[in-house]
Amino acid sequence: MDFLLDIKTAMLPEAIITFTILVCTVLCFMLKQEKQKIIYLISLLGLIISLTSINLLAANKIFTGFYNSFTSDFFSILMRFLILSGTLLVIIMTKDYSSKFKNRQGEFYLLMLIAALGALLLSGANDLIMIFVALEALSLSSYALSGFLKKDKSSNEAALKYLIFGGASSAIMLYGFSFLYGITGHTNLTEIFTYLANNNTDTMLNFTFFLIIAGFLFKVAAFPFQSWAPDVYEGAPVPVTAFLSTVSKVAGFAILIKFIGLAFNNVEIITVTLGLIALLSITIGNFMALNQMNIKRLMAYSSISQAGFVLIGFALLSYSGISGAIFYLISYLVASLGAWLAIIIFNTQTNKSLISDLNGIAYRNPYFATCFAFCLLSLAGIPVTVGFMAKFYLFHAIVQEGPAYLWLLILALLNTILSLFYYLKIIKAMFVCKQENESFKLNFDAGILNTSLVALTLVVVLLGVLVTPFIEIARDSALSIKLPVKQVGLSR
Amino acid sequence: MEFLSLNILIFAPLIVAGIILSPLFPNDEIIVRRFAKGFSGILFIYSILFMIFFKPYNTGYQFKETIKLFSNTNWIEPLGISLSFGLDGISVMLVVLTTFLVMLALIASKKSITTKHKLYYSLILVLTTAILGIVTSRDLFLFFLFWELELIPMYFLISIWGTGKKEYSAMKFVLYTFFGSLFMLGGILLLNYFHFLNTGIYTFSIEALTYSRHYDIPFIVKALIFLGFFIAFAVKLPIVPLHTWLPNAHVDAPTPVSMLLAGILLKMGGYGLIRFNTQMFPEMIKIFAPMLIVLGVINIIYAAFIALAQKDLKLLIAYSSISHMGFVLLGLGALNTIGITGAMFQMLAHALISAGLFLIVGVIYLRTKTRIFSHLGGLGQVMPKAFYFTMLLALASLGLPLLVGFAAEVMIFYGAFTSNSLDGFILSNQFMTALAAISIIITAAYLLWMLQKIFMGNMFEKWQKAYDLTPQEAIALTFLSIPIVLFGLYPEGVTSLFLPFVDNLVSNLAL
Amino acid sequence: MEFFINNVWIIPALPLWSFLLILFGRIFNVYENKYISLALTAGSTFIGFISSIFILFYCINNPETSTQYNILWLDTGNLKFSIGWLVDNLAAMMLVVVTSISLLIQIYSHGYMEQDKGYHRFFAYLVLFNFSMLALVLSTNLFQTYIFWELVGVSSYLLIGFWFYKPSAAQAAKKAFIINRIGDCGLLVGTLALLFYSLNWWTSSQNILLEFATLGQAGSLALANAGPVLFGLLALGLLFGPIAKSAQIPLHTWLADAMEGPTPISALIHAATMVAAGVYLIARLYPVFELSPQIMTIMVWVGAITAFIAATIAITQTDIKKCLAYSTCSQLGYMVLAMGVGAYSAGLFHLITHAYFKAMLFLCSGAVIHSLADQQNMKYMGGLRKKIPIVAYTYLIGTLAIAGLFLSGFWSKEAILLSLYIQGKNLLLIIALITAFMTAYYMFRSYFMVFEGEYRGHAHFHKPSKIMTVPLIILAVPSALIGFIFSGSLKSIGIGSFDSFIFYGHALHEAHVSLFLPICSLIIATLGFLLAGIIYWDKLKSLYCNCFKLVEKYFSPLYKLSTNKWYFDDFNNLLIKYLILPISELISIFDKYVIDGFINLCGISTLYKGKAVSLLQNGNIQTYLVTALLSFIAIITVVFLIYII
Amino acid sequence: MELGLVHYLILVAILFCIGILGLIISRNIVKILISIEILLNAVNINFAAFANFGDLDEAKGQVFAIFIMAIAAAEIALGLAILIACYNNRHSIDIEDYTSLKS
Amino acid sequence: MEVLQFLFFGMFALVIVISALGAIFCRNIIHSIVSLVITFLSVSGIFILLNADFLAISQIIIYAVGITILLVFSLMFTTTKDDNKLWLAFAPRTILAFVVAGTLFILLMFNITNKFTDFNINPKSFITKAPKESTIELLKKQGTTPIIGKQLLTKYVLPFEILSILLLGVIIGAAVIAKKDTNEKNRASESA
Repeated sequence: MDFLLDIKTAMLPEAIITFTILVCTVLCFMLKQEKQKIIYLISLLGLIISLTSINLLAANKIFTGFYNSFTSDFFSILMRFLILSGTLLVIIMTKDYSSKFKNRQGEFYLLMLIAALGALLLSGANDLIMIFVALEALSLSSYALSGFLKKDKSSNEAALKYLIFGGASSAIMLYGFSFLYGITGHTNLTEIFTYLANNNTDTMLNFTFFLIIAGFLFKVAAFPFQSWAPDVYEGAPVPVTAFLSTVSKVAGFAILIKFIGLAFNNVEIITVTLGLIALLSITIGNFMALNQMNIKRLMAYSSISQAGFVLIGFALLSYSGISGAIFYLISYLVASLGAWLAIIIFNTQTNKSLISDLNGIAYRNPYFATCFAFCLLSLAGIPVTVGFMAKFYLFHAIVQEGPAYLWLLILALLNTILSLFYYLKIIKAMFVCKQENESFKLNFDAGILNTSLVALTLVVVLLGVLVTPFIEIARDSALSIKLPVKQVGLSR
Repeated sequence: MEFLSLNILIFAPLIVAGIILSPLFPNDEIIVRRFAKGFSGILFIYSILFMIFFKPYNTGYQFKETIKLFSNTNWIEPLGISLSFGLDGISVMLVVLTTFLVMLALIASKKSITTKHKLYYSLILVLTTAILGIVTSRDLFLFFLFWELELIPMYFLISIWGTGKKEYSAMKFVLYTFFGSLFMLGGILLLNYFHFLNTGIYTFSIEALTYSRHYDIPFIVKALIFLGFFIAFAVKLPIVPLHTWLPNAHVDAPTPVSMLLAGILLKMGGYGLIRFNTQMFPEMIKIFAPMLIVLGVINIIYAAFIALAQKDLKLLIAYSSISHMGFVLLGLGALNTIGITGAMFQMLAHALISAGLFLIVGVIYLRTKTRIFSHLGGLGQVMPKAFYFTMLLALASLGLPLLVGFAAEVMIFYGAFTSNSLDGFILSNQFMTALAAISIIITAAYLLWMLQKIFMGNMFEKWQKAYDLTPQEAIALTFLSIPIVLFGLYPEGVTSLFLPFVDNLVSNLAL
Repeated sequence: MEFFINNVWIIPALPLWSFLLILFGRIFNVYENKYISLALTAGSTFIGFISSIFILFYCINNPETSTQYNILWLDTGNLKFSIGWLVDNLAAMMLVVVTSISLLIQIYSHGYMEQDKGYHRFFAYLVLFNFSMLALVLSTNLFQTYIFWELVGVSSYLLIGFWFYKPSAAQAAKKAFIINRIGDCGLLVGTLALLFYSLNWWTSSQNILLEFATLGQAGSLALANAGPVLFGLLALGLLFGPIAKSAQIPLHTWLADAMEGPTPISALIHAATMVAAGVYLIARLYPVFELSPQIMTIMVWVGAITAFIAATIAITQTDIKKCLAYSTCSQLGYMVLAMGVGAYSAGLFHLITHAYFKAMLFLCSGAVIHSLADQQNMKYMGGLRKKIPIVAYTYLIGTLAIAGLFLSGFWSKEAILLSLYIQGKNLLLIIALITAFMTAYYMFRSYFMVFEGEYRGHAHFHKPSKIMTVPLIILAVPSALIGFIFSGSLKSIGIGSFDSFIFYGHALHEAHVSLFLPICSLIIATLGFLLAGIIYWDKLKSLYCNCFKLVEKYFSPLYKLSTNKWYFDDFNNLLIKYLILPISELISIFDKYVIDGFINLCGISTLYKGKAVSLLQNGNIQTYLVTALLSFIAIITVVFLIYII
Repeated sequence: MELGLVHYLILVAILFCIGILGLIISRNIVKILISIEILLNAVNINFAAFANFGDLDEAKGQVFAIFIMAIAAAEIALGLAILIACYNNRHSIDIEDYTSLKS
Repeated sequence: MEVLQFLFFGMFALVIVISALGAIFCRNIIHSIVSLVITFLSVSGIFILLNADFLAISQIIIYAVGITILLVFSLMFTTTKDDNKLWLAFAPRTILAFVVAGTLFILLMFNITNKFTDFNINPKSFITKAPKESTIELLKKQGTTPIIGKQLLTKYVLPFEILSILLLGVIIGAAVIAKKDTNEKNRASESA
């Protein structure tokens, strides 16, 4: 009966979130339409409590709960912190947007919480079944969320596409899991690794590795499985898109990292393939974004290319590579949340999402424009922002692999130019082009949304300047993953 | 002496830019402009103090400053990046030059900037910080950071206040420089990695990486790093194949911005070539010196010929500045004291002259709203002061003795002719310098043709009411012509600043 | 006396000082009065003249003096550039000539430019020219000469283009400067080569870089290092400077156009001083030229051809100033011929005498033009002897001098012909004599057309003011007598001959004086005078009608040839129009479309690639699935093919 | 002929490929959902086979199969709900009509 | 005994493959659902062969019955006029689909048989461990239910609990999306 102990040491946030879910369900059915606001407050409260409860967890020791199906090491704590803060911000985003879901606001927050729970569990899951269930919890609730505006044609279509594509890729992943189970006979990851460590394996293991990776590449919207992302991001309601592009991507990367150790006997294959996949996803993301006119679609393509950059970090299979990827993930999360926040502020008030609608907005709302510009510059990797530091740290990690991977570095560098082009396109629209109706002005008073945007921009800039603590965090989390991977890089 | 801290010099413009942008600063145009001009004046005087207290004869950095975090560790400890600044032989001159030209640009931007004043002046000040940062940073990463930081203000300055197809040229400028700087990033990272391989510590400090020649980097990698740096600076100091951004950027930028662009930004390329390619890789520069000289001569002749055929005044001056920067390359390729001193002196000379010429172009454009030669003619009768100043600038630009252009050209010619950096090469130094000497004829041709076309000859009746120089422009132009004449008469004043630096540079080239 | 030698820097410093005074005076318009500018310029030149007279006497008294004083201007490692002033016989003589002529011309130009509103500007440029010319004369090393060489070129540019609102003046100024610039480029490359091949001479010994004193040893070292062919090229480069400056044959076209400037300027710069600077530089660089015989022959032939061609062109000129300009060009040809053939002192002697009488001739033509309200075409003049007798008679003295009839021109030209005769260069002697004949012809032709016969013009005539005629008279004295005084015939009274004062190497021994050469040159000169008289003098009109048509018929091709100035100008324009401008046009098109085009191409191609790739995103979920699975399986098969099998 | 693990694996492979085929070819959305179900069934058989031949003591494969069944059911339910919502808006269940979102 | 088992397996495999193909390639949707039901039933047969009896029963309950009813219900809601149009998509992607399916199959066979080398019936790359005697008696007596029960509540208790929350979410989501709105008036405003 040591479950309570397990919860206390490893899974406190998940427990709190489950409790809030239950409370919300009850309230959903009791309260009528206009009093649904309370659910918004409760979910906020739940998230904040779980956020604070994270630092109760011990960061330096590794705890496993529920028969080793969930581990809480420093890495999973960091990931859970990112997921919870991401969901918190997404829910704050939906404050004004929720007027669109007439009498179903409560359900929206509920599904969001369930998705968040799925993501939390995914970041710590250590068992194949646990991974599958958590992944499906996250996916199914996000299918439902993306189809939430049932009267809106594009939302329906987005949900349909997301479901079909998600179903197919999770089937492929399951097929991979079955073969992995077949080869090792265990479903627990630690047992699998010990089994693989002392038995030689053959091509079957590599094939299973690819099958499994397929599922996660879908989740992270990287090269082969990325074509769903633009349509779903455009069709789904904006807060859901923000959720998909940030939190579910972080969860996807969190679990992808665990499977990297799978084919440790021939590391060469993994580095080359993952590097290839990463580069292709960057290039395709950039090329498609070049002459894109819709902001949401453009942000979708940019998130595909950013995912490619994080994948490069993982492809290097070295501690410095993984810490570079984690740091890049943090910077991506912060910057894209800021960008989505800005888009949602603009969208709720003007209900338009074309770049040309943003023309000349900098001269009516200078603060909004500067915050949005800073977030975009961070995504592009221009100095002073965290994006620049992240890109520099990542390229630094690539070079650590010796001149053999110079091709990876050069191609990644060239792609940053393409990405700069389309990010500058938005900034140009805001600052340089003339505005049609001079009178139009966003109300950018001190609402919760606007303050959080300003806060995020400050974080983007501050992280860009005071970088050392965050690099330390990325390094410790990389070390705590205990991957059977080359020890080079983090010698200090 | 201790009140002279580089941190104030570099970050003061950034803070003032913030103050100007902040909402509580009055939005009235005149107050903003006066405040900005006043500040730039103070900054200029402050940088003059640095020059005065600078002791040219002890080598290495002076006024060393390292900003430590509160926990007394370097800026980014894990990667070995430190926020450290310092003044060296060459950076003193460039710092003073930057603050001087920024002051002049602000003085001259009264008429040509009509909208969004607060944003304009703060962007200029951010640009100043970026340039000062480039010149004084002692850390490769910091250098790269300021190098990239300088793109954004320039982008906005050209695209918001420019004329013609300004977005296109602004975007072209940013993407071009970004393309170049990426190669430099590759070089920096490789350099850091090999330093780590040999000494086990990560560091980006320029001194450590320069004076640690004891470890061996394989030749190919060293060549790659050298070329990486070279391409970034080749884009900035426009070397011919990579120069096509300059004409567009100049034609479409507003006058003060193109003054700054021509005056300081082109010098960053020259500064980089000296600081990184010559100081950090002495044995590589000896191998690549022939390439430098050949490219320099191509630059000079190619751009001079194009300038002859230009229909637009600003394009003519843009191509003439490409040709003059070719001299810097020639001087550098000579790899002897006189050559490199000549190259640095040419950077100073060209900065002053091209800033003046662009100011004149601005003056003419303001009156006549056109820069095409066929529409202009006989302005000398209506604008005598402008005519005399342009005459002085044109003569200085074509290398009239006792003006600053001549001293630079003489040093470069004597240096390039007597150097032996091209010994193993079929084309001898002497032939290449003779080829470059032909350019003084072509330069004289297109500059005097420009003077004759615009100011002399009979006047178009529509330019009847063109008013002469306004006080601002007159002050700016006199401020420019004083150093042009002064340093022309007495070049020793400036060369004594960076001669010792060049001496030990050439001495460690030899070993 | 030593006072003047030691601080000879006053002579160039004063004009510089007055230039600055006029400049700042006018910028802050401290004064309006014209006389102050005149006083400043004339004063500084007068003091210069007095001190140069003292220096000349000092040099005559104790020969072999060459005091030198240098300051370090620019120290760059092993090459140290310095500026200073050198006083020796040649410099002293040139100082006197330059200061005296410029003093008189400044007084004259006060009268000439009285009404012009750019008066102060004119005098500022004048005094700037004075400064640069005097400094050029006093310079100790080749580097300093190059500096003031270009400064002189610039001041001539400023003065030619003084009336810049006239398009032709602007064009002429630009042409003059660019052609001078070509010469400077040659000079620069020559100096660089000389320095390079004798580098260890300069860096090892402690003497000043490229100083004239030790140029001989350096030249011989350079010859040893570079070998005769390269040394010849080097010397040719050095020769390019004088060829451009003294308007020798390939680069002479600018001198005729330079007449666009005000006449005192043509007198001062394009007759007496600046064009003589070329010959002065040859004199200074003589030790280098002497080392390579080929260069001497080139110099001789350039001089001879210039003299001949310029004379033929001058014959058919109708514009009085252009005629005088081409006569200067031909006389300069004479001087270069003399220097080339080794007659160092004869050439310089001709330079002195020519400076005086040519300056006077130009001033007379200035007076004539001024009085006929800027009418320059001789066809519309005539019969002015009665109206302005002083100008007429001074003009006559000038013509006699230049033609070589008894006055100073005869003695200096005689010296040149003598040296030609001694060296036995007969072909050159014949050319020189033919040129002498043509000189006499066109000078008297211009005299008769302007001053004899009846007045053909219709402009209202007004007498030139007193201030313009006085300098003419003063100038008439030296232009008449200098030749005789220095020809050595007055040795008994203590005034030694010119070549005893200025010589190269060793003092020339007394050459045997045979009367044959002076007599035949006198005969040739009178023949020229008679021919001109027959054609243009109304007294001998009777013979005029038939032989003119005779000339017309037989020599028409020659006539046409000389009026279009041997098609040099057209050749230059063709060269520019069909060679240099098309090249630059081609390169600028290449630059705009090929290099820039390539960059734009990359930009556009990436945009189209973007469009092509985004076509894949056609909205149908099943296409997405197929593409996803296909690429996934493709990656797996590729990886398996490479790694597993 | 002996009945071994490989026969089941081959059966599962065939069924899986049929599922993939159906997923891409069919125009009726219901058929697409059906083919997803076929895929998941194939995986179930695979798990059961490994459980039977591998570790019958703990039969972890069968536990996994049960979880898969549950979630498959949930997924098809959600799929049909979305299908009905789509039908309400566009009155068609042909996948070709749902291509309005494209770049 | 083995022959009988093999015969049964052969029969079930054949039925599964044919009915699966039928489910996909039938023109009429009702026919494809019926063939789908047959597939589900034969899959449960396979489970029995693999002595996974609990699985077989749950398969029948969940798939054969539950999902089929769901499908039929959804068909009732979405009655479309022209049925035959919706047969197969005659577009380039069908050929590609066959290519993908074929290569996937070959890849699978390549890997299962470890580069076409090990063709015996129990490929070595997968573990084959005979069960202990006690499990065999247990199986004979009570079947696999106790084993699965024990596993579910000890080793996999966390996924089990989370599964409940997942199903809760799906129920709410499906209800929200599928339910038609009661009041017609705000439909127009909502779809704006």
